[in-house]
Amino acid sequence: MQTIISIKPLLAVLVSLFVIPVLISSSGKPNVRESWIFVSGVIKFLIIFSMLPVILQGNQIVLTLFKISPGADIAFRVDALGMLFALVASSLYIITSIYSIGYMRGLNEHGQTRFVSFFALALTATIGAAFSANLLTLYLFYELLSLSTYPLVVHHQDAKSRASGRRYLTFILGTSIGLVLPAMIYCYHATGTLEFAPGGIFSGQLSKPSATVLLLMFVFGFAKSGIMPFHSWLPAAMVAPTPVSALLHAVAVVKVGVFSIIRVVTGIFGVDFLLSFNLGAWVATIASITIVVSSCIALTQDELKRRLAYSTIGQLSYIVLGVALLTPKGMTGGMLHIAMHAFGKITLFFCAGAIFVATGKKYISQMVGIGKAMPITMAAFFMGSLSIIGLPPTGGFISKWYLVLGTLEGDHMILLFVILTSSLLNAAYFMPIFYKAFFCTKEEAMFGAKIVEAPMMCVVPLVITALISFGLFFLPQPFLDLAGLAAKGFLGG
Amino acid sequence: MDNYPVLIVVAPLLAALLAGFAAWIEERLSYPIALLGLAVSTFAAFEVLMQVIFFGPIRYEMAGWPPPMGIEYRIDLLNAMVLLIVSGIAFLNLLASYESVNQEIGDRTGSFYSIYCLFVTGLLGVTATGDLFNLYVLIEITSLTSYAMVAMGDRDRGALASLNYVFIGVIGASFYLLGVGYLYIQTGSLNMTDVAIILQDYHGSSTVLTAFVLCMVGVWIKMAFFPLHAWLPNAYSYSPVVFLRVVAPLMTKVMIYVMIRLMITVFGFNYIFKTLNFADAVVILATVAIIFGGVMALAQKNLKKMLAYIIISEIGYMVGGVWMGNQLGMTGAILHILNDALMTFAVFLGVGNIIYQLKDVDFSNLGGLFGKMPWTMAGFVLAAFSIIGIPPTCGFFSKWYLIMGAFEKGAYHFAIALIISSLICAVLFFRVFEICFFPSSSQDNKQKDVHAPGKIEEAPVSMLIVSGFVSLSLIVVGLFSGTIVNMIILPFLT
Amino acid sequence: MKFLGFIVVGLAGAILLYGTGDFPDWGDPYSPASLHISKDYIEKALDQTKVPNIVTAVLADYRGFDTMFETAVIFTAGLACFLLLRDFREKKERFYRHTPTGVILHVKAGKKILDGGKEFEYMDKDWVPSDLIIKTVCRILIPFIQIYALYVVAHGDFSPGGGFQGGVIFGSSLILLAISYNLKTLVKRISEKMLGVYAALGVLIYLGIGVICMLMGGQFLDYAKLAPLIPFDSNHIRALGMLGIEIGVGIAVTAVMAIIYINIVSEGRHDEGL
Amino acid sequence: MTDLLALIVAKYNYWLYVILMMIGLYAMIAKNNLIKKLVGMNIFQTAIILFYISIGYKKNATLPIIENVHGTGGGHIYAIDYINPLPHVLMLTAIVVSVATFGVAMALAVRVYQRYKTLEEDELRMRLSEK
Repeated sequence: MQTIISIKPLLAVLVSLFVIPVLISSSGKPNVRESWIFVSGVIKFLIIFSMLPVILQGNQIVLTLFKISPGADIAFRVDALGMLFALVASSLYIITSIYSIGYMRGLNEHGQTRFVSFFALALTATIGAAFSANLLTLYLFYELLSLSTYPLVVHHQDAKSRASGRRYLTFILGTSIGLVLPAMIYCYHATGTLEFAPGGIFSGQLSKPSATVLLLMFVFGFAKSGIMPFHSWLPAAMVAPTPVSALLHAVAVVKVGVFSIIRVVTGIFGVDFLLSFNLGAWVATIASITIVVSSCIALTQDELKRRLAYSTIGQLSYIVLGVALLTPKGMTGGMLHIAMHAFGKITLFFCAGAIFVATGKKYISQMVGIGKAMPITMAAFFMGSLSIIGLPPTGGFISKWYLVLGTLEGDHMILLFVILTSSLLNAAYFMPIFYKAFFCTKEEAMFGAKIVEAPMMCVVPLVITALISFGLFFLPQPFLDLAGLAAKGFLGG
Repeated sequence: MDNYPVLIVVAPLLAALLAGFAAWIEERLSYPIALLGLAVSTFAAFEVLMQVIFFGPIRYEMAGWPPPMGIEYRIDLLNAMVLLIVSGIAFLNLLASYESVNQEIGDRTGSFYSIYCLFVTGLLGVTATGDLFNLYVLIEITSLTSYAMVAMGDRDRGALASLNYVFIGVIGASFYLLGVGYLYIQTGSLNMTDVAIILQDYHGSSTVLTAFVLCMVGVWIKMAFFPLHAWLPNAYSYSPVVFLRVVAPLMTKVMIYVMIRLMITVFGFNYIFKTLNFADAVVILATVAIIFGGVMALAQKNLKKMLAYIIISEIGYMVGGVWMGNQLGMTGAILHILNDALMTFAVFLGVGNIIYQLKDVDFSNLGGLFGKMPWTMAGFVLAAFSIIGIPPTCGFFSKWYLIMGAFEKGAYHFAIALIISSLICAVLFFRVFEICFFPSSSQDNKQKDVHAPGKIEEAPVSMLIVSGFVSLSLIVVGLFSGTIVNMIILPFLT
Repeated sequence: MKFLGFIVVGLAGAILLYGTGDFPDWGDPYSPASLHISKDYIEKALDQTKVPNIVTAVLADYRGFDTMFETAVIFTAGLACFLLLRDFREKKERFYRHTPTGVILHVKAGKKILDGGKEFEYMDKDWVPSDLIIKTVCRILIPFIQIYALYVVAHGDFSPGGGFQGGVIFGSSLILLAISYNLKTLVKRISEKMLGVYAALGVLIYLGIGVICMLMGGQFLDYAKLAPLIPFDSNHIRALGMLGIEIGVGIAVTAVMAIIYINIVSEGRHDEGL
Repeated sequence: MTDLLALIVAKYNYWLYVILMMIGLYAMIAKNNLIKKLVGMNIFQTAIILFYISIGYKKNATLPIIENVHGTGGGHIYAIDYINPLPHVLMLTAIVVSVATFGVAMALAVRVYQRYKTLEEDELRMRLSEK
């Protein structure tokens, strides 16, 4: 394994930061502005993609920017896990940017320049978090992401978004400042470093009780992961425009939360350390509760986006659960689920948005017979939900397969049971939607026979993501390899 | 040149006098004169800092008399840094103030610039001097000028707020003077280093203990440390913006510096932390100050008042950091002098711009401000992030060291207070952002389309440039705080 | 408040008295304060500065830097009084006397201000002329007071006195003028503008001497470096330097005394007073 | 008791200054009238001046002005013959400062009076709370 010093990670992070002034200056010309977004997205993706071969060979790319104090610098390190996440986020950013053109123009939203600028900033933070070499840098980008998302959540500037924005900040900032920050400083105080090391940074400084408290502070502190009881910001944040919900609240923001937990579990505590104190079980328990409870809540939601949000909360905990298993297969499955869930869930959100653009409908109960009006959208929706439920032939099946293998490997029968139950629950909250969409009598149908698809710019992206979801079943190699590599690295060989 | 140390202080004084002249002869000249004086001072301070970093502390003997007979300037890393902060901020503030002085002071601007320069002279002199009594005289210059400037603000309340400030300020300065007298009677000297050497033989003396208590109480009154803070909110919130922007970041910070100087150079850590045993009590007091300031800030309905209480809370940070008595806490406190000066300045620059347009910063007036003054608000937001302590702004890093210091000392209550204070600040500022982000309710009725892009009514360009520059420097200083700690603070402490 | 006051005062007094416990006895010539640097001052000052009044030597030379700021404090006070109180707005009602005829004009609020050249004299309605005896006595006294003030400034090196004392005496002569006649008389003699300029000038003299010393290659305020500029009496160069700054201090103090008096007594209107 | 008495007698000057200072401080805290507070402030500062001046005092010594300068040259100068000049110098400065502060405070009081037509604190407080 080699360590390569390169400026590429920095470039990848900065591309979408530097494009912001350009966006602001071209705010009068929407077409110019949007082409800049697209170009910057593609450049970002290409830079990240160009690092892929190096990473796949088992190497790392590092870059130190600022030396703050020994062991806690502002530094980047690209490894398999970070690569996996960055690849997902940056590729979906391109698709989302196309989609958001269609969506925002379709609804004639206000403040589009502000919207795209903060969107770009949020993506900067996401990639930065993915490439962080230590907890300090990760925390930095984590906070940047929280703050840059706030204007997106309250984009509508009405009373409802104000309340949601408040809830969003209370949970996200409250936990990160109140829990993560002290925990992080305590780690630094105890060990003198915050670097993510394969075996963790603790070597006997912690007793079991304090380690437990610290771990829980981290797990709950990264509230973006939607771990209960700090999850309720996510449904609230659904007041944001759909591209935000799609990219940020299904992929970037929430996965940064999960990603941070993975980093802390593997890089700060270390697998061996957790195994020796049997702390993985704590995390797994919390995750399991979240999975089951959130799936049950999702059943009761009538607003489509909120149902998706609760589904997201559950799916995120799969990832946490997979990592908390601390077995090779389990971790691989967990990390793979980052990618698989991303493609699946973003399709679903795109569809929800497309429905809203085309018909103005938000509630499932109003969507009876919509399958005939929007056949392409609903077909993609079907594909996406298959992936989330974890049925072949979609990518979601593969990750869930690995997760199940992981539970068997670790001999956790209860967790296996949790996964299977929740898959059933997933099916239970998705299937009624199709049933209502396609199988209804003419009298029940709320839509005419005419096809009313959303604008091209909305439909094309969701078809693409649906196809990718489908394709990943047959060709999961890049993500699977990366996840496998990462798991191998974390488990020490 | 060898005379840079004294030039730092003399240049603004000279500018004050010439501006005073110009006020009577050609009033328009006062502004450039004042600006030039402060620019020279900033340059000299920068040179001195470089000299001190590369060649070690500088001693400058006034009138050529060797201390302790004469007065000396003794400039080491700590006060070189503070000098640069003070002169730099004063200069930048003046640069941004031309329009708002014209708006607020109207006639007699010349005299105002003169008194402004005198205020800065006082602060710089306090920082540079190595003589206990000289320190008192310069504190009095600073105080007198602040009394005058506070009273020039709010037409109704300014004078009364200022008069109450006079009473408290005189008590503070007099306590300090008494402390110096007690030291003098025990040692016979007024030079700091000389006093420190003689004091080593008198650690058990009740006179020295009294002197220490008196000096500390005096300085605490001047810096508005809880529970001696009562004068600050009124005095600050009724003063004119120009003055507010310089007094809020600098006055308390210079007083913190004086406290550190007295503790390190004059009395010595051995005396304070080994012979005496009330350091823990002071840390607890600092904890209370932090929480109290935050809670009181929550109750305010006016931006200026809210920030004034945040200042009281920030003072708790630094006092607590110093009195923890370990290297980390000290590092945090000194770094926070720099950071807090910068971020308070940045936040008040934003407030100044808002006041320039709106005349008033009651929360009820702030609706829709992001649309109206986007650049001002951008700077304000960055400053607020720094006060909350969000990386990579500089406020995060000093908080980092302070919390580390608290962990090392085992002062968990202080660490928790810092975290809570961050949360409170987050609530405070996001409440402001929320008000500014959403259109105000009165506009809702008038305007049909609330989302229609409002007209941009920004402050003058000079104010915006300075505000932008300072806000960006928050990030730069934050990213280079490792360098600052390694080059300035750690060499000073060891 | 009263109770709180008692507690605070009692506490402060107790602390201060506790501190006196380790004081040397009063008047002890061997106390640290008398031995350490004060001994050096007394024994060396005459040699080093050629000024027999040690208080002056310390004030203006050894601790001359302090004294410069002291003068700056004075200047600040004057400036502050001006800034706080000076009111340039015209009074609402004004009275004018036509000097040749003695006719009094009443200009009501809101009307145009009269500008009748020198023949019209602005007057205060509620001002009462002073007694003739007082006026005469004061007129005779004032020059003597002023001469004495100059003596005190100039002789500060040798006997008790100096710039502050002399300046205060001079300033009080001006105040006496204002009291015995009226404020207008004083302002006519020495205008507000001149007072402002003098106040700045006094401090500037002090500061200027310091800066010149610096330009001559010495430390700030190092009077010895002035020797090349003054061709005579280089032996007493420090004493001369001190005299220079005492004069500056005197000017500043005089002007500031008058400024403070004028502004406070007339509430910043400069047209009526005690 | 006699010990305490002896202590007080040996240092009665300090006791006097402390009493004076307490009077001034009390007036500043507890008096209702702003001018009375100012007077208290002046007493307070005067007490400090008194304290400093009494530091400088030496038994059997004279003013710190060297005699016979123009005459025979005076011979050696002994510090024990002259009182300590430094406190005098310091207090000259302190007096100036207190005068300046008093001047500014008076100006402020005038401003307050112009605005509220009263200098009684309780009345001022009532006026402020009315608005």
